[in-house]
Amino acid sequence: MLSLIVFIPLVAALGLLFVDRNNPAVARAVALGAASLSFLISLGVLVWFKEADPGMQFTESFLWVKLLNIRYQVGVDGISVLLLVLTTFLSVIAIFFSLDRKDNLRDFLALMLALEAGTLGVFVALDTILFYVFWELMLIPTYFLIGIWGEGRRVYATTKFVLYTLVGSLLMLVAIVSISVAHYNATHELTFDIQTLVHTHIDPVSQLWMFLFFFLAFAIKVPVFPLHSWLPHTYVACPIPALVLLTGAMSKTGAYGIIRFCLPMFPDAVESLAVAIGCAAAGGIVYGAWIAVAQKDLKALVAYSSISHLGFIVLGIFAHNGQGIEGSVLQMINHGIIASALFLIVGILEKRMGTRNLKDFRGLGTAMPVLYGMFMLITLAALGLPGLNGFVGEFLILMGVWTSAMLSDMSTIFVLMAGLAIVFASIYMLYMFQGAMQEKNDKLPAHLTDINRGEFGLLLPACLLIVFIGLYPKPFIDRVSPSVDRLLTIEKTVNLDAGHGGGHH
Amino acid sequence: MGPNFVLIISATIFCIGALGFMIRKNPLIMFMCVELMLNSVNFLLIGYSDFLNSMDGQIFALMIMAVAAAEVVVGLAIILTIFRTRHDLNVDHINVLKG
Amino acid sequence: MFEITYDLVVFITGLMAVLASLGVILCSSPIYCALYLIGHMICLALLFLLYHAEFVAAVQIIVYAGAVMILFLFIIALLGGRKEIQEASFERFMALSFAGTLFGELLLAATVGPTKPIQGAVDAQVLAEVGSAKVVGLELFSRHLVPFELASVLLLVAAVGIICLAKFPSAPLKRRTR
Amino acid sequence: MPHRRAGLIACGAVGGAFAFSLYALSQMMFLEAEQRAGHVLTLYTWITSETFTLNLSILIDPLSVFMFLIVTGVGFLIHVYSLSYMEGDPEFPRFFAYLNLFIFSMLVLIAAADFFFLIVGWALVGLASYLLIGFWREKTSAVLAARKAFVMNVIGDVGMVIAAFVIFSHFGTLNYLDVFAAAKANLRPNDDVALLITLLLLVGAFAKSAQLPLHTWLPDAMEGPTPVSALIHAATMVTAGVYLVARCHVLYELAPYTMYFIAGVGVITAVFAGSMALVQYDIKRVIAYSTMSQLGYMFLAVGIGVFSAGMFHLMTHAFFKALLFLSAGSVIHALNGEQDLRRMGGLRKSMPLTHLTFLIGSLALAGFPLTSGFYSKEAIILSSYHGEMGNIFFWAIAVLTAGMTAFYIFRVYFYTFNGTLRSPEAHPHEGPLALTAPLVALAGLALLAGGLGHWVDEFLAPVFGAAPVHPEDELLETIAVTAGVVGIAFAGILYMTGRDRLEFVKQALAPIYDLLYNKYYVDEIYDFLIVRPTKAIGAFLEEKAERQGIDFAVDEVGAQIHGVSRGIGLWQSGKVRTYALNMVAGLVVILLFVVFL
Repeated sequence: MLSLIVFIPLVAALGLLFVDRNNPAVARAVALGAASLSFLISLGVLVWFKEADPGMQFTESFLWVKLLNIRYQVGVDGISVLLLVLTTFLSVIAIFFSLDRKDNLRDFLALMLALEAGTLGVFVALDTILFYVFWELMLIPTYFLIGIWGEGRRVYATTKFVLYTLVGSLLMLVAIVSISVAHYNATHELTFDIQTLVHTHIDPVSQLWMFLFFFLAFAIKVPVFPLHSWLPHTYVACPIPALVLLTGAMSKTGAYGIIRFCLPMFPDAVESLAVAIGCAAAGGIVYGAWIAVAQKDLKALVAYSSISHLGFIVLGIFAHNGQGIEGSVLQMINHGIIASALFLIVGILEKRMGTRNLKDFRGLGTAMPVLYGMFMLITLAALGLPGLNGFVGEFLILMGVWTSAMLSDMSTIFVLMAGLAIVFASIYMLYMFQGAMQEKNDKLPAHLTDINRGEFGLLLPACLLIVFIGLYPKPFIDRVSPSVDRLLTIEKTVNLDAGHGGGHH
Repeated sequence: MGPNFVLIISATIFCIGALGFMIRKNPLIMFMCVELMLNSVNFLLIGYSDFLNSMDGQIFALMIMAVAAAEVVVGLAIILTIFRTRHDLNVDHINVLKG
Repeated sequence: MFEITYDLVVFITGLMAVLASLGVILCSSPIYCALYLIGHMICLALLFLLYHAEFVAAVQIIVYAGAVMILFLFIIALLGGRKEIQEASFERFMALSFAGTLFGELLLAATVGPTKPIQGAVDAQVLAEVGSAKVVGLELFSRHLVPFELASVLLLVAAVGIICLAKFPSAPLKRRTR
Repeated sequence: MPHRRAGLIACGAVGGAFAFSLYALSQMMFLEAEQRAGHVLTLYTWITSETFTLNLSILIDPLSVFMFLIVTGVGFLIHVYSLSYMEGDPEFPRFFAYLNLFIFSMLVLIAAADFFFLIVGWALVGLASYLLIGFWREKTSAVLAARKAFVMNVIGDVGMVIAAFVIFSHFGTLNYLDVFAAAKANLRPNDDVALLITLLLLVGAFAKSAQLPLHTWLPDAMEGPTPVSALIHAATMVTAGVYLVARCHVLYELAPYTMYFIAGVGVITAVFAGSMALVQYDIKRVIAYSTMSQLGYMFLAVGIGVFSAGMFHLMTHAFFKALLFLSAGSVIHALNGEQDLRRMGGLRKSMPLTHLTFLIGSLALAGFPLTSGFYSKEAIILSSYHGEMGNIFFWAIAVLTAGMTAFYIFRVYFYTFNGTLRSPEAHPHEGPLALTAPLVALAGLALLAGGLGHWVDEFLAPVFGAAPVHPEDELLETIAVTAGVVGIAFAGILYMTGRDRLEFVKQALAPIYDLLYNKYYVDEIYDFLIVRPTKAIGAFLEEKAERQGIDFAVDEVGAQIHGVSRGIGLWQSGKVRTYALNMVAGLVVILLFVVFL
């Protein structure tokens, strides 16, 4: 089932290459069909997901490379199932939004589907090598999407993005191999299975550098301040549909990787570095927000606000308790919905007005009342208004940070910094919303029309989810929390073993 | 004279050839230096073929001569072509491959 | 007595070869270089003879000192033997030092390192009886047949290559600009 | 949706809420005092996470019912008023949608049974306030005012959220009743935790109730439609801070230092805002400053521990301030949107009913004997001296403020209704029934609600404990009343008669006048101290830290690698001789290995 979800887009992406380039109708049908099918199956996974079960579900496993015992192994638990559905959902939306592109639509859609497949693969892979393969698979389509269809300094941006990511992922490959070697040295059994490797005891020094290698890859992907400098360039250059996937789904793979690898595998390193990473995350929260206040380009503004919001997610993860991690997972979903919706709106406005500069907007609300309402709702969610989804995640994260044992000394400061960033968020989000939609403008183009039915349909699910998660987050948290609890207890047993003098299981 | 003589003479000529290749700018002379180096090796092969009572050295020398002949012929043709197009025989001026 | 005379002849010939090679790299005029090279070739041919490789010596004279060097002289005559100005430069210094180091290393390798004896396939008696050219022929057409044929193919390719180079005029190369 | 139907639905909804509040009140009246203490109704589980469970639940106790009645009652009257006031606005339905959102949010705030939903309601009323201030979204000043209000309120929200964290980490729950019980059992007076919690909660309370130093948004909030000012920025939302302190009185009683702080800030805000109101010319701004000033009184009341007096003043203030705003709105409506006092005058004849209601409201605000304001304000002023925590300074400033209050409101009154109309093109007239009926109802309440004082004390006793006995001190009472009367008299002397006396006073007090007229330059100071540095740092971070710092450093890594490659590329000289040199060098190195190793 999970394989279907992952490989339908991939096969469709390959299949698209055999479609006639001059026949966009077929390309549209294939891409949309594949994405929708994948989305429906993932909904099925969500429905049949047993929420009380903390372990992996829907697992599939068979041998891939016999010599090294690399397995094709997939499965989802509470942490990844929501992200899986989020990704398929955003893919459908992104592909919908890209349907009216004129320039080489077929290849664009093929790359989008490949990107979707890579992201989905990352979320379901249970084998480190498989994970790595999907991790790199995400990179290639992104490179072309930005490099070919981007705008502005697209080559610069995409080169920077790829180099950054490659630095991280190559180090991660080293760590992936070395952790399996460590396991082999202990048990004389070569495996790349994540669930087995989680139990391996590693001595603290090795933990430290392996953790750093893993973390670097994930931190670049998220990105964590100060490794974020690819993000503004990339986001500004990226075409909007790809950006929806990039910000909504791909940036979550980094945070997901931290939860899946760094926390359970390297508990000692996490403990010793949590405060430092917390500082970076909290610094990024304030830094991104503060720079966002000064932005005039809508895309750049949302990009910097993303840095700020993603900092929340990382901070919550390293709070290292139930509330923090659950809040982070929920906030990943929230940010995926909110940021992609914001980018869609930016795309809609750009399509209508031909510019993204806040100075050129003003008073659009009169001409576009429907967009006005949706934009406002999404803005409010983004600045964390209670009753909408952004607040739930932020509240849980900050509560986790406040009560965190691991960040004990610094937690107060972190929370205060986050509070400052929330105030800034209200400032820049209102700048954006009010600057674009309110006040009076006599120079509005005469033909300016409100969003059409299709665009309304794209934004509506996001709006509904924003309200629903805000009012009733329990079903989401209930799916996440058993897995998070298990994650935290796994660590405790490993710690116990380390106390006994190590060895393996 | 024994192996040492052969070795020393051969090494000397080889080094002189290499040196010449490095310090001369005329491609023709550089080719001559290549011939010097090839010949030094030939001499070594011949000498050792005598010391060790083996025909293999002589056979190798013959092969080298064949290769050298082919090389000289092609090389000279190339030099000629270059001269035809550039009217200049200073190798330092031929640096199209500059990185 | 014969031994000493023989050694003396070998020594003097070798010395002349070295001197001739020095002449090759030191003369500024290509025509002198070519002449020195011919002298060097002849010295080497003598040395080959002295080391009982009559056939190779003959080939050396015919092919090298004869054909190849004549080719050289033709080309020099064709292109005009311009003198080359020799000046001291950093590159030249580097070349000298590298060549010197190389020479030192080679000497060390020659004198210090042990040389492992190889058992020859042809013993001295056969050699003395049959004569060198015949043995070479036998060897060449029996054990080394494939390399021999390959060498002939190589020569053929070279011939074809020259025709290609000479026949079709090429456009002047444009210098790459950056 | 047709305007009429939208308005009726909105009014009907609020009216229904009011009816249910009355029902709750009647139910509660039948209960014995001991049983009124509080009922928690759980609606659904909102979240469960590790050690942390949150239920969406509501708390029904006398305090919340009391607030329900005020919010829905006043809200209903103002809804009815708005039907007429907003008629003809193209976005009539949107207005009522926002207004009902506000009522809902306010009720969430009041009904919440734990701090989390208090915060939810708290932020939602901030949102509603933001939406309604910026209702006329084409007006730049309204947009800016809305943003200012929202950001200030977010600052308060953050304070409250952090307070909630402290409460949770210390008590392990966010539920009011559990927290209060645990606090009573475990905390000593002036415990650090109690101080911390109460001060953090105060950040929210001060931001919402426009107390110093978070007050600048309230005057600007008058950019919204007048019914909004009446409902949100006078009667209900801005009193949420007082409600919060009253609701958490258990915690505050454990932190007497904070109480002193509240009382001090309250009384300073009262005099500070009152003084600014003396010289403003915008009719709504004067009333807005008066609101700040009266909120200061309420904080003074809760700060010195007379919670029920504070709640009583909250109620009477809701009546007479809503009345004042609505009357002012009626005037503005009649003058086609004119808000400047200097262009009004002589409306007594053309608008007799409005004149009467405004006069009643002014008298109540000035604390004229037998009006509702008299009773509630007297209770506070007396307690500020006689109460447990009272002292002479609180009392003196309170009395001074009372005098100012009387002066400025009657200044407005005389400006508006006396003399002759100073904008000749206007033709003022009384509004329709929907406009006047709420005025009459509120006027009646403002006049008569004073008699409810004892009932309020008794009704809220299960929450606050038995109210302290009202001190009897005729001397102080007389002084306070006199202060009010003197204020009215001064206003009469300056504004009823000739202009020359006024000009003389203005000249004599010019520096103070300028200071007051420019609102103590607080906006400018904030702009200079906070807004501009923030923007400058933002720009600085973008330019220096981002472009020239991190991004530059990253690019420089690439550039350096590129440079090194260039350097290595020079090796690739294209010269055959150099290549030969390199080959020989390589040979040398290889031989080095062969020979020596």
